[in-house]
Amino acid sequence: MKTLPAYTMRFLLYGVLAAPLLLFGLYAFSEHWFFPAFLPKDWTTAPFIRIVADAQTGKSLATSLGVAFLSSLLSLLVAFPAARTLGLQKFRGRQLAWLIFFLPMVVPPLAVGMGLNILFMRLGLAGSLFGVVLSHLVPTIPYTIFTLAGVFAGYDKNFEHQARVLGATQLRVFFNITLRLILPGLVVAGLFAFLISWSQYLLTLLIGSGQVLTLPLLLFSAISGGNPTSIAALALLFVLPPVLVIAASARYLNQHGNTVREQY
Amino acid sequence: MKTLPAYTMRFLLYGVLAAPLLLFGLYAFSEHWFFPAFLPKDWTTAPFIRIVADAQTGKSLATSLGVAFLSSLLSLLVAFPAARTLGLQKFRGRQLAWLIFFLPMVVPPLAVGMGLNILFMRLGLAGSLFGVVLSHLVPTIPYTIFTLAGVFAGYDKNFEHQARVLGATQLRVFFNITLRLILPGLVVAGLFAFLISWSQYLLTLLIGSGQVLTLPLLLFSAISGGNPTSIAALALLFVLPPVLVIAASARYLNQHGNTVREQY
Amino acid sequence: MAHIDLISLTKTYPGRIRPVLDGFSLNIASGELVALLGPSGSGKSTLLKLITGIERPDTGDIHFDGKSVLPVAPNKRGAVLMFQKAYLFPFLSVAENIGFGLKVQGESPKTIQKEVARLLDIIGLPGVEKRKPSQLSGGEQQRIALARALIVQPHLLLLDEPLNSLDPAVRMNLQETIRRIQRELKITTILVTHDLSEAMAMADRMALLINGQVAAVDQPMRLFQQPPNEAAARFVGITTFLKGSLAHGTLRTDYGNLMVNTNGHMANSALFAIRPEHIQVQQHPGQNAIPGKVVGCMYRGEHIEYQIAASGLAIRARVPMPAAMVPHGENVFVVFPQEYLFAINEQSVRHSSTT
Amino acid sequence: MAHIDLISLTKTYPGRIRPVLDGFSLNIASGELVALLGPSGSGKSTLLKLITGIERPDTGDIHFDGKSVLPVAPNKRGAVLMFQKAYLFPFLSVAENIGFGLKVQGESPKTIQKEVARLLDIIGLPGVEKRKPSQLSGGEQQRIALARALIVQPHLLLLDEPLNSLDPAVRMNLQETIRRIQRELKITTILVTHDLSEAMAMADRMALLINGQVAAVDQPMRLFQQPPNEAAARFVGITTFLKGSLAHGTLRTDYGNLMVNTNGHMANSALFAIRPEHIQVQQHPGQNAIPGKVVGCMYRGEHIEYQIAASGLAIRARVPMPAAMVPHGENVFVVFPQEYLFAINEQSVRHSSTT
Repeated sequence: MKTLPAYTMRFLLYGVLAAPLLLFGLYAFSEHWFFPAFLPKDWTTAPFIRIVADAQTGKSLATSLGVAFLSSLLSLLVAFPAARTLGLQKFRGRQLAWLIFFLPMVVPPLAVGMGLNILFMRLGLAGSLFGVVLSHLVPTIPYTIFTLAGVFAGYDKNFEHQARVLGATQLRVFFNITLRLILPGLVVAGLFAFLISWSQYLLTLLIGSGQVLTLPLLLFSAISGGNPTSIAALALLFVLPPVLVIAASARYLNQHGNTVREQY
Repeated sequence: MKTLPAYTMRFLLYGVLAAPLLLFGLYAFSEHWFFPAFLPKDWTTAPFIRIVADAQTGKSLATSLGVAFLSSLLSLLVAFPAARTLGLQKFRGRQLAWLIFFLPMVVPPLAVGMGLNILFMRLGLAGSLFGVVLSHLVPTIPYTIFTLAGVFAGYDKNFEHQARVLGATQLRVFFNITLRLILPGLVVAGLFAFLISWSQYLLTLLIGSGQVLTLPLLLFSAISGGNPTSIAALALLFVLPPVLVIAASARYLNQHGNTVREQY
Repeated sequence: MAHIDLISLTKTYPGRIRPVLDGFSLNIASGELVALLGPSGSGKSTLLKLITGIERPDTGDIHFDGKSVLPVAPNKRGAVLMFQKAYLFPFLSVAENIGFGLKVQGESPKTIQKEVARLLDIIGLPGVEKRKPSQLSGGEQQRIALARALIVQPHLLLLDEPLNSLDPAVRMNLQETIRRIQRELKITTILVTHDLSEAMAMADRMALLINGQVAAVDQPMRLFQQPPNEAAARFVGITTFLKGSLAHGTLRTDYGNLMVNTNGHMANSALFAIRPEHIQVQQHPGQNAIPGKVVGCMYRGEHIEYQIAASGLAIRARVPMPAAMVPHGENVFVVFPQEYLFAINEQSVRHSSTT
Repeated sequence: MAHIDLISLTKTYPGRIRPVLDGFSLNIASGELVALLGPSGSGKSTLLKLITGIERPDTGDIHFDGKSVLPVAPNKRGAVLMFQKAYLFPFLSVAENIGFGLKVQGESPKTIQKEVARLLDIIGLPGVEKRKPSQLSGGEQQRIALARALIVQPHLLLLDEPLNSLDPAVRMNLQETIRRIQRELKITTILVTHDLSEAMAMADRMALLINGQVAAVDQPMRLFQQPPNEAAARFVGITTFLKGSLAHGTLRTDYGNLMVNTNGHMANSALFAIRPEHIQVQQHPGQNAIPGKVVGCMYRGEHIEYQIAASGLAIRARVPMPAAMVPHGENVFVVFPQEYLFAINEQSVRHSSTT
């Protein structure tokens, strides 16, 4: 049964997702659009195609996607055991553990970046793609831990216990039962990690030392340049993947989230 | 009964809190400290005092504190009803609502900043302290909603029901029962909002238009300047309030968090 | 303290089709304790919310002492609650918890202190004023919750399965305590429970709530022994129903003829019922006995429970100990003593309120 | 399928002082159903985890058919579980759930399909193969969970309060179904429950677990009628204990002299007990009768429960209906019939295993 709030929420979600696309789209496909004109006057796709076809743009898009993908993957790998412990086991000091995992979320990124910069320079990781990926883990891991711990808090180990006594090996239990049960949670956590890494600017700048060029860096320098059309074109390129990823995840969760949650 | 994990966690917490203080402290109170020396050679407090005593530093400290405080307060006010609805009521579309509240956490801050900049220029809020506070709400509100919704998910309205039938007015129930029961949650949510606002750089820069100078902005320009001692002194000043706020909150939660949680 | 009239209450939650309450009517005399029984989801908790005023009925009215309380705010109605959980405010001491109702009414600290001490005496826990709720046992917490409810001298006390989470011994003890205090203070009380034994032990009258309506209301003993309809009968543990046509004190059924007491005029087609503990199981035929086969035989301590299949009828009989266990498949005779067979309505009665 | 020996099992969780299990010993014959009863926190669930191998005992051993299974991994032990919740895998169909155990053992799809159909027949739910667990009722889900456990032909079936969340009618039905299947397939079974009635109805023997030890183990009827010690007696609902000195078949107590059956040699100081339903309440004195005053009288349907105070003794008597309610404060005589008084140990027995 659909209710009014559900419709309102759905409407809002698509609105929020579509708005930046529309705004940047209008800018990207126009030559002149200034206040107070309601819509742009001249329409053209030329500048958009020129910017997207640019080799630097393509390379930075690939770099951004690669960094975000690797960061999400590593985040999930690190967060999984931590979140399982936090969510399932009731030990004293859980609260402190929470605070510690939260610290990187709230400690100034500037301080984190500076500290990592010093460390990575000594380790020879500064300026490398891998160094940038590692630095992105600082903000992404807390999110993934937080999301997965929430999933594990509602998780019941007895599903695993059942599978185990019925004859499944530990490996089989992990892949056939555990992973399968928390898949929706993994999708959400991975989504967050991807989005956070995707929009990271400061850490990429500080750790990448100009060697690793991602879309946000390109966009930022375009903003400094001041050409609204190329800003908008890059912004559109920048906003499109997150929108697609969010929409796909929302679709997945609507289909598969419920069947699992019913059991809890 | 204290257990080993509790001690380990406590040790880690204080370690994480103390490390940046120590690092920046070493830099701040030294003239020359370069790799590979293990400790600085010359100790002096002169540059630190010079920087801290500077009028611009003092003013930006006050601005930072004011912005962070106001942002947290407004966040809590907005998040409270939203979190109560999300945490207590089981309507269809809750999942979508969650996604929407999460979007600002993950949508690129650059995109948010640019959009707000256009909007606030038209509203005459660009360059104003209030405009900066409002822009900080974009990243702080999702955190506060998320934290408070978790609190409300374990909250039992029957406490209010009891107080009400015993003769308390709705206002009295709200202040004497509801607020009192979720105070630990409010403290945590406020803490997060404060820390996020405190370390905000991009939004302050874009919306403040150079009129509103907070500590992160000052620190960033010092980093561009390149003098390690003044960077370290500002960083120390920048890291100290969050550390104090976190330590105070952890202390409060250890004392008061449990008495309330026992009831659930 | 007050007599309560619940008049044709109807409530449907938004987005749901079936009403939770569907013309619920019940009158409760001043000082009476009425137990409200029903399966889960039968609207018991909703009814309490309507009475306290936390929710409003769609239609119908609620009278305290003959006056509608629908316009009265929850904090002015004087209908207090006690839940399965004590809901003591964790940040207040025991004394502050009990005194809460007086404090919000602006009573002086001295009066409150005196009243708190008096109520601690009544509930049998003197001297715990300064403790925190978390320092008390579950049973003690419930006693404090009772004291907190009683201190405001309520018109109506609503008990929503108040003892469900307690151990059997503590539970029995509190059943007696609550009943004693309720009688002494003459507080009109509604007890919501799904424990038949508890309802029978505590209530002046029991009301059976099925599908949002009162299916039966009567004194516990009469409802237990001779429920008026099938729904009520099933609820008090009766599973054997005998249908047939009635003629001259004989019920002609598919399983045989049974002699019954008709108690006046009866319809041609009649439904009779019998409590499981009144059914006898024996090896030889006899009066009012029908043949059957044992399909289940379980030892239950004070009695043995037989499941017997008799020409399509599934009979559950409870034979008090000492008795022999009968092996599965054994042929036996089931006796329905005439004095224990009673006639019931097949349909539950709509609006069976007693005025 | 196998006989099980649990030998002096001890388990203490890290950071806790009191052991959960403290020298627990119990032998279960092949095909036997032993019910394990105990208050919450008595270590029942821990014991099951030790048996399945999810946790290891600190000391002690577990033998299946005389061989220690401690070195055997949980998936090779053949001890399967059924919980209060069905824990059906929500992403698998009913058939896939039931067949899970065979699939992980590498059986062919054809064999699995045949076995699934066979087990669905046994549990009485043929044809539901393609449904999802969420489309089944609570009772049906538990049946599927049982089928899933039985398909691997386990050495030992562990039932951890499997019926607690079900309605009384469904529950009784499943009690009978499980008992029937267990008997037919001759599966050695441990049933953990805190429902005395369920344990008595289903078990060949009942073991009482108190403070991590077996306080008593016996056939249900004997444990219910004549528990060996006070802890066991309290657990089966006995609250009346008579202490005195024994001489020539007479128990001299503070309340008077009672004639008892001594059944051989007895210590000078003796403790006797009596079930509440064996105590009689009457208006006039008599043999083995002591005077008392009614302090509580509650109607409970099939019986009336009296609370009687007799010179410091709090007696709870259950008089079967029909019986009259006796007003509070009335002086009565409490009769302890000689044939129902039995001697018990004051201490619970350590390691009361039966070999």
